[in-house]
Amino acid sequence: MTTIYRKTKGLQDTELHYCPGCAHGIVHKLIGEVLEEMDALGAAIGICPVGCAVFAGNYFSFDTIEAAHGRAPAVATAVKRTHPTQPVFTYQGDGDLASIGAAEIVHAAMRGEKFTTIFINNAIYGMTGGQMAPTTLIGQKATTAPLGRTKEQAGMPIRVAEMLSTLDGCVYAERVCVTDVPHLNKAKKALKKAFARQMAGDGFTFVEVLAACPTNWGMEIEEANRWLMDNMAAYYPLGVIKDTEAM
Amino acid sequence: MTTIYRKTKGLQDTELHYCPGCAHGIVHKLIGEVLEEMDALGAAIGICPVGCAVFAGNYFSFDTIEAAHGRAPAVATAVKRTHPTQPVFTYQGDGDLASIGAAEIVHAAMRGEKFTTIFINNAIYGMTGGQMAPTTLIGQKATTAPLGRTKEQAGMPIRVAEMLSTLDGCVYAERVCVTDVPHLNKAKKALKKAFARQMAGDGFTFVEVLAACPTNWGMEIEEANRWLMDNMAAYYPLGVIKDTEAM
Amino acid sequence: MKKEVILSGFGGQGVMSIGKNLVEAAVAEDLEASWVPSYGPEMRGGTANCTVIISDERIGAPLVEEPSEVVAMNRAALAKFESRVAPGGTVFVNSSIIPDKVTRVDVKAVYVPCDEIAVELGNAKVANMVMLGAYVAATGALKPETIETMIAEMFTGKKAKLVPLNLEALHRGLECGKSA
Amino acid sequence: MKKEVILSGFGGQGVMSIGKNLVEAAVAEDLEASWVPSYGPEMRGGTANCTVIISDERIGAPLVEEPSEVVAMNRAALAKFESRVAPGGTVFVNSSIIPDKVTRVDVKAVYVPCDEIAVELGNAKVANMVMLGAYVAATGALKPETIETMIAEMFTGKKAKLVPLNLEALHRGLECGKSA
Amino acid sequence: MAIHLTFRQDRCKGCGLCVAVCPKHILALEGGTNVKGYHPAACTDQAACIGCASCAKMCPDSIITIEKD
Amino acid sequence: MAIHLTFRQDRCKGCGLCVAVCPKHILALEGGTNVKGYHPAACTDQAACIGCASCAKMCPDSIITIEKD
Amino acid sequence: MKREIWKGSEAIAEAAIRAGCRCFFGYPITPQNEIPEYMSYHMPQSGGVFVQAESELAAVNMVYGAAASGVRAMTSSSSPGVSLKQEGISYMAACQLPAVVVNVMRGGPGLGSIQPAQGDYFQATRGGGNGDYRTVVLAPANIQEAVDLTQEAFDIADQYRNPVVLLADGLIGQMMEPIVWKERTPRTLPEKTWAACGRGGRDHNNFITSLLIDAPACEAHNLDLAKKTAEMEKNECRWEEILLDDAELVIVAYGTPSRVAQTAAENLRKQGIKAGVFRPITVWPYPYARLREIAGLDRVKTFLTVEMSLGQMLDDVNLAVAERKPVKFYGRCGGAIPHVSEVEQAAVEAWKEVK
Amino acid sequence: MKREIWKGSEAIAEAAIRAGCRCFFGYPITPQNEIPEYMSYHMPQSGGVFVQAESELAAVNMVYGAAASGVRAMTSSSSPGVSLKQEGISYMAACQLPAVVVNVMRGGPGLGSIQPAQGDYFQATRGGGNGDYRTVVLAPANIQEAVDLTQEAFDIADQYRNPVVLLADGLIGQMMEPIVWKERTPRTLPEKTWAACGRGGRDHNNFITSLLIDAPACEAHNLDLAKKTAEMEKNECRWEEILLDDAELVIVAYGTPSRVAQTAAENLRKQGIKAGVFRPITVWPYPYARLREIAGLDRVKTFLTVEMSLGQMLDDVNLAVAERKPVKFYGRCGGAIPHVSEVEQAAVEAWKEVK
Ligand SMILES: Cc1ncc(C[n+]2csc(CCOP(=O)(O)OP(=O)(O)O)c2C)c(N)n1
Ligand SMILES: Cc1ncc(C[n+]2csc(CCOP(=O)(O)OP(=O)(O)O)c2C)c(N)n1
Ligand code: SF4
Ligand code: SF4
Ligand code: SF4
Ligand code: SF4
Repeated sequence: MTTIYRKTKGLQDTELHYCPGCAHGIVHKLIGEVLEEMDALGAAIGICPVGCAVFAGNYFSFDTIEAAHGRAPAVATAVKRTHPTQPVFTYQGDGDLASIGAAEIVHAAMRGEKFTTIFINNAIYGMTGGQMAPTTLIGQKATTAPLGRTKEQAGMPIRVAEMLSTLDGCVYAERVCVTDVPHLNKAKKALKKAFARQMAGDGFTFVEVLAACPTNWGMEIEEANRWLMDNMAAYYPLGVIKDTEAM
Repeated sequence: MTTIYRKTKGLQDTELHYCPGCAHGIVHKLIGEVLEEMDALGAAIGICPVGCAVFAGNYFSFDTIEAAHGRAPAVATAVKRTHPTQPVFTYQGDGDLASIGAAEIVHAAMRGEKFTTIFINNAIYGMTGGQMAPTTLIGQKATTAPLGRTKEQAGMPIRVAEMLSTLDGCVYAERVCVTDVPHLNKAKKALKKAFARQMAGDGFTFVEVLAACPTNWGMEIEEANRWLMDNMAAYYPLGVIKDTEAM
Repeated sequence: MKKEVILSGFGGQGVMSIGKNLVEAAVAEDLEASWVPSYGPEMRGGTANCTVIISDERIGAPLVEEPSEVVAMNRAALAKFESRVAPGGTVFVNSSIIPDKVTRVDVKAVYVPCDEIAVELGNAKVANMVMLGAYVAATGALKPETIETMIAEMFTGKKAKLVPLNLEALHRGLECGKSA
Repeated sequence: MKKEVILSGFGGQGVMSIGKNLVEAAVAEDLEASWVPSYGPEMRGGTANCTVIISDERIGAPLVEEPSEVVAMNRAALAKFESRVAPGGTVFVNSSIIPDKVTRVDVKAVYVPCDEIAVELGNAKVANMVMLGAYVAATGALKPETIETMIAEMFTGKKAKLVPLNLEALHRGLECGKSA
Repeated sequence: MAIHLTFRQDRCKGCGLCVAVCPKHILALEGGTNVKGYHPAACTDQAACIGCASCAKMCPDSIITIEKD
Repeated sequence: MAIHLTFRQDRCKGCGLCVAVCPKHILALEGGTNVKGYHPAACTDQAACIGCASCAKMCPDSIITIEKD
Repeated sequence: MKREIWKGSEAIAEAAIRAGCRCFFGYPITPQNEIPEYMSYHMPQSGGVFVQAESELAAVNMVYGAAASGVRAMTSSSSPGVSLKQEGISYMAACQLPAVVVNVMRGGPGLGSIQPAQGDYFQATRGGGNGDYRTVVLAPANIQEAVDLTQEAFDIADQYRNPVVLLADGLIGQMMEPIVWKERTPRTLPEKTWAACGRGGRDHNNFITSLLIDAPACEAHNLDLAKKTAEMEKNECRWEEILLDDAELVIVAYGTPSRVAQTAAENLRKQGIKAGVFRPITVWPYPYARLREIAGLDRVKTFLTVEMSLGQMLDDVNLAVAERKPVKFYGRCGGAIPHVSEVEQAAVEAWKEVK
Repeated sequence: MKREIWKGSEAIAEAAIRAGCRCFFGYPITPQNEIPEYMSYHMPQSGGVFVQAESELAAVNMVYGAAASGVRAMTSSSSPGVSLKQEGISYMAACQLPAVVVNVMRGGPGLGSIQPAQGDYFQATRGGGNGDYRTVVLAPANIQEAVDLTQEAFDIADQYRNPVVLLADGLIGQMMEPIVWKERTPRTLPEKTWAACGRGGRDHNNFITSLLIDAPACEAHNLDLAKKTAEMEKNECRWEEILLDDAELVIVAYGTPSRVAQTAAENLRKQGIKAGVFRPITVWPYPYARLREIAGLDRVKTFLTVEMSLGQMLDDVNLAVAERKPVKFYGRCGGAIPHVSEVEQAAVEAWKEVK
């Protein structure tokens, strides 16, 4: 018997607490697979966010650090600079990265910190129960935007990958999703590339994953994935946003 | 006798504490002149930063609020939203705006807050004595970059106007300087336009002023202005960065 | 008079809401009342419970160690709270989905086939109303009329058509409670 | 032995640095010493002063209300600190740029034309060294040799050529101090 | 060359993502519920499986193992 | 039509910006120092002034007033 | 007056709006999300401003801005989020800006748990920010009081030009109880002539700042603030005495534990122990004087402090009692709530030692 | 051993490097800029990491990251900046991460002044962050001690896996004094087997976190931390007694005021008042036991607490003295430093009341 597919060694044998169909689980395993394939599970250090992925360290099989809300890039900066040969990444939601942690991500990118940020953009605050995120779409409802976000009240949603791409220290930024297998394969490739460029010491690398949060969007899973492709991917274009030489 | 030029009524009759030749004084008076010409000295509310301009409220003749370091955009957000018909602006240095206050400026721009930010980029921390700023140029010395900034250690300097221009809420961004009269005239025009668009309710407006800090650059005043044009203006191009319709 | 109830069940079973109904009815009867929720860490699914106190005096501790009654809407709830009921107290069991029996002999057990009745009435969602009725009848803590008035006021506008269904469920529950 | 000196002048006059020299020399002579700076709020220009204590015992308060000596390198310094000197203490006045005289009669005044001497020696910057010499000689707080050795060690490499100039300035100051 | 699909059903959350991506449409959620209260996924026709691993790749809870002899 | 330049010299910091921008080169820093210890700026040839206000606009301390009769 | 049932967090939000709060700035955090959520709908409805801030830091500085320009403003958060507001609170105190900050406390330290706790007592009462300043800290023990104190908070803030903290444990935020919306007689408050709201015809500009670069000026300012602190201490101290008239054992507790203590005291009396409860309503200013008085009474034999922390208010109880009588402590922490029986037992043990 | 002259801030920086600090993260603020400036050159020179962080928040979280991955790390700031680090300190305490945080205090509240002060005592000793936690707080009174305590701080941090605060008033940061670089005998320290530095061959992954979502787990964790707190209280308490053997009037002061107090005590003795100084070196753990003992001595008649604040350590003195003897207070604030004569006068007045 040969194995075609088994759970990656990058994950422990623990149950995930995520909601049914939540993209966090999928992205977790892609990271695990990429690091496993790089033979880096012994060296990797992951920085988890405050958000639904706050317990990621209970799932990943490598060492992990839970950062204060939004500060993962600062934590990763220190970890990578003191462990320059090891792969380091932050895993952050849109509240964590794009709202409270906006300064930290901008500065890590500016400094060209040699770690990878995996940005789970689900256009909502998952863990706290569906409040508006900086990436919530216009018209999308949230518990703090009960009538739907308006640009007059909260402005247009922020395109983080595009914004960070204005910084020279950010050498690679791609936006992906994991709603089906072809997209998932692309996502994995993007993660692989980000880690490879990190290890080459090129600079800051960034993979934004458009993700569904069926629970807080109040949708069935398939409906959520469709909504994602129709609405999120329309505003947040998928694909490579930036890919330049080492800074 | 008719007056060709007198001190603007936008400034009080107090001495400025700035160093000889410092651009802060010039920009202060341009703001005063613009508001005076708009007949807005009774309505205007200015938000000062922590930095050399921390005492700006002692110089401006209109009402002012000193914000905590970096938080002027948050302060201005509240002031403008609770006083929507009055002109509101923040006046911030590069440490204040681009470093500690990076999240606040990004989010005010994202939300399209209807105030104007005047960003004094002198590529150094003035008040605290010459530490490196996010805008310090590569090779430029600072007390915390004693051998000059390197991109390996601190990354490439951040171009704030360009970064904020990726946000739809930011409708107008221009970079100016005040090293001579033609540039100063342009700077004043930019300020005028920013305030006008603010009052039209278009969105967030941003004027970046490249400024010399002879004291902390360790240069004579003329030399400093030359260095600014040769080096800063080369990396931070002067001119309109963004000018779009209301968001 | 003092009733200290713990109501417990799956997230969607409406235990929190009948807890609130009890408080509302108590207030309508000019009693003191308090409602304290307790959620598990899960976002979706998981168990939830609330503690309701109804009293004619100022309420001190809003949580209780030995409730006078426990309302168990699912198996986990019964397993967790049966042991906590005060001796002489009552355990209400949603017998439609809980196969177990109350094992303690120093408490009274009231079995209410909430889900069956609700399905019978055509809407599984009113299972909790059945239980509410049973509780009110069995304990005599509140007047059935108070609950009836409350239900009538609860559903207005488009939802007004839900009033009869809920009243029906309540009454079926009241019967179960009375006969208990 | 305990000396408590306040040295004061314009930002660029080198008062902070001769203050440090005093501390260094004291340490070389195995004494206790402390140096406390005080800057005005201005970034450039403005006045600065420092408090130096030299003692053969553990130093308590590092700031003093009544210094045993005041060194005034400019007019503002004299105006501000003359009144503070302890009775019987000494005021050192840079007479090159301070036209005023010490008005108190209960203190000794030592007038040192620091800038004139420095200019005479070809470098206005060593005015502070002249004052240092005068202070050492007039108070006897430290041995001139200690300062000399210190100067020799202070300027090394490319700057070694500054040693004779500084020594010269020190000696001219020592003379002023002795004759005082 | 037979493909063996194993579902660790006690961990399945019944999200249906595997069902949706299977090109052969041979996966389905079962009628019954598992310990967690979900309808777990299962393969209705192992023989038709082509071993593309789409299902396993999509599964957020990594509960599907695919082997062949 | 004579131009009158007034310098509030006690507030001058001698930065020389006015001197640098004067198209007629008629401004200069004086030899003496003001109360603040700076060499204040002054006009060496009022008659030659064309009233362009360049100096006044540049002055960071807003100490120059320009009038004409 | 009609009794209505309200959830603590929402009642606090509604009370603020009714007290004339014109703007709310907050960032989500459990267990107080109902406050920003309620505000996001109802504040604009009532003509006010709601902004979901990018962070707690931004939120508190928005409040600073609104307050500086003369507008009643509020922010709310829970423990870790309130830590981030400390600089801002210190600034508001320094600039004498009236504002209300709500902390619905959860287990700590760090992220801790999301269950109710009282571990931020020191932070709230001693000032987690820099420098010498104090804020009035109101600690409700039921929803009616949460409502009343929230409204009162705005008046106190305006009267003294000082931030006021509403310190609620998570249970107060999450539970429901009946309340009545009372007719309030608002205090007569000074006009906000100091506000930076546009100079208009004023003869001077208003400049709100806390930088006093000269030490003497900064010291003088501190002494002014201290005068105000003394005023607040004199006028704003509140507490409740429950079953205390003949008590020989005094349980000191605030917030939820005071309710547990009340039930415990009732039970203890049935066992023959004359127990009573001293409940501070303001934990700053702390009712030292009255507690000291009680400690001096002959009949009072011992004290038991009960907290949902490992003993923070304990310092204040000790400061008041000053070793006149024994002071025992019983605490739960990290999100656990003391049970009545535990408090009873701790009281019985304390009692045994003195009887 | 050679005596060298060092400025306080630079001495602290150099001491940290010599104590094996491998990385420094800081953000400029007066009056401690010499620390990051010194580090920016010397830390890389010695093979370590220096990053000027984008803010104090980022800086403290960088320290958190370095510490979590097993590396000795430090940050420094001054009062307003330290307020911004409170969340981070609470997280480090919660995650049991060893690190050193330096606060060179300036006048407050808010921006305050840039002159020396001690207004952050409550923040440092009670925890300005959320939840139940404590950090050892070392308060040097001269540059030699600043050096020694900085080095010690790293060992204490590692031994207890807890952040340690070096609390220096601005004067200690700015002044120069001779010091010697002593041969240190470092403590025997536990290995950092808990660090998240790459799993390597370890049989489990290390996961550094402070979220314990279940209240019982969170409470258990708090009780573990409390055990450690008790250990630190037992082992790490330090103080100095100056002229105290026969003292009848005891001045309690730490940092710069303790030096002023020493000179004042010497002068008072010349006037016939037997004054002495009790100087806490650790302000947490506070030397309560010894101070209580002193308060109990018959010969000791009265206490005078002197601070560069409006009275914060005063709480601790009162807790220890517990009204056994009068406790008077003299404070300057906002950047002002008490003069010897003022302290003398305050002491004389205190003395008059008891004699
Ligand atoms: C300082 C601080 N502020 C707020 C919170 C509360 N909080 C927890 S998770 C979260 C946001 C979660 O949203 P996101 O980052 O988008 O991640 P998701 O849960 O959607 O994966 C917030 C605001 C906190 N823990 N700490
Ligand atoms: C929270 C906080 N951190 C740091 C400081 C110290 N500080 C004062 S001004 C300043 C930076 C000044 O630089 P910049 O913003 O560029 O303005 P400039 O002085 O150059 O005009 C800093 C770091 C502070 N006051 N508060
Ligand atoms: S709340 Fe949303 S993001 Fe969080 S686990 Fe559930 S589906 Fe995923
Ligand atoms: S330090 Fe620089 S920015 Fe500050 S006043 Fe002087 S020249 Fe201007
Ligand atoms: S491996 Fe492919 S064909 Fe087989 S069940 Fe999974 S998705 Fe379907
Ligand atoms: S520009 Fe103004 S301050 Fe500068 S030299 Fe001219 S007059 Fe003086």
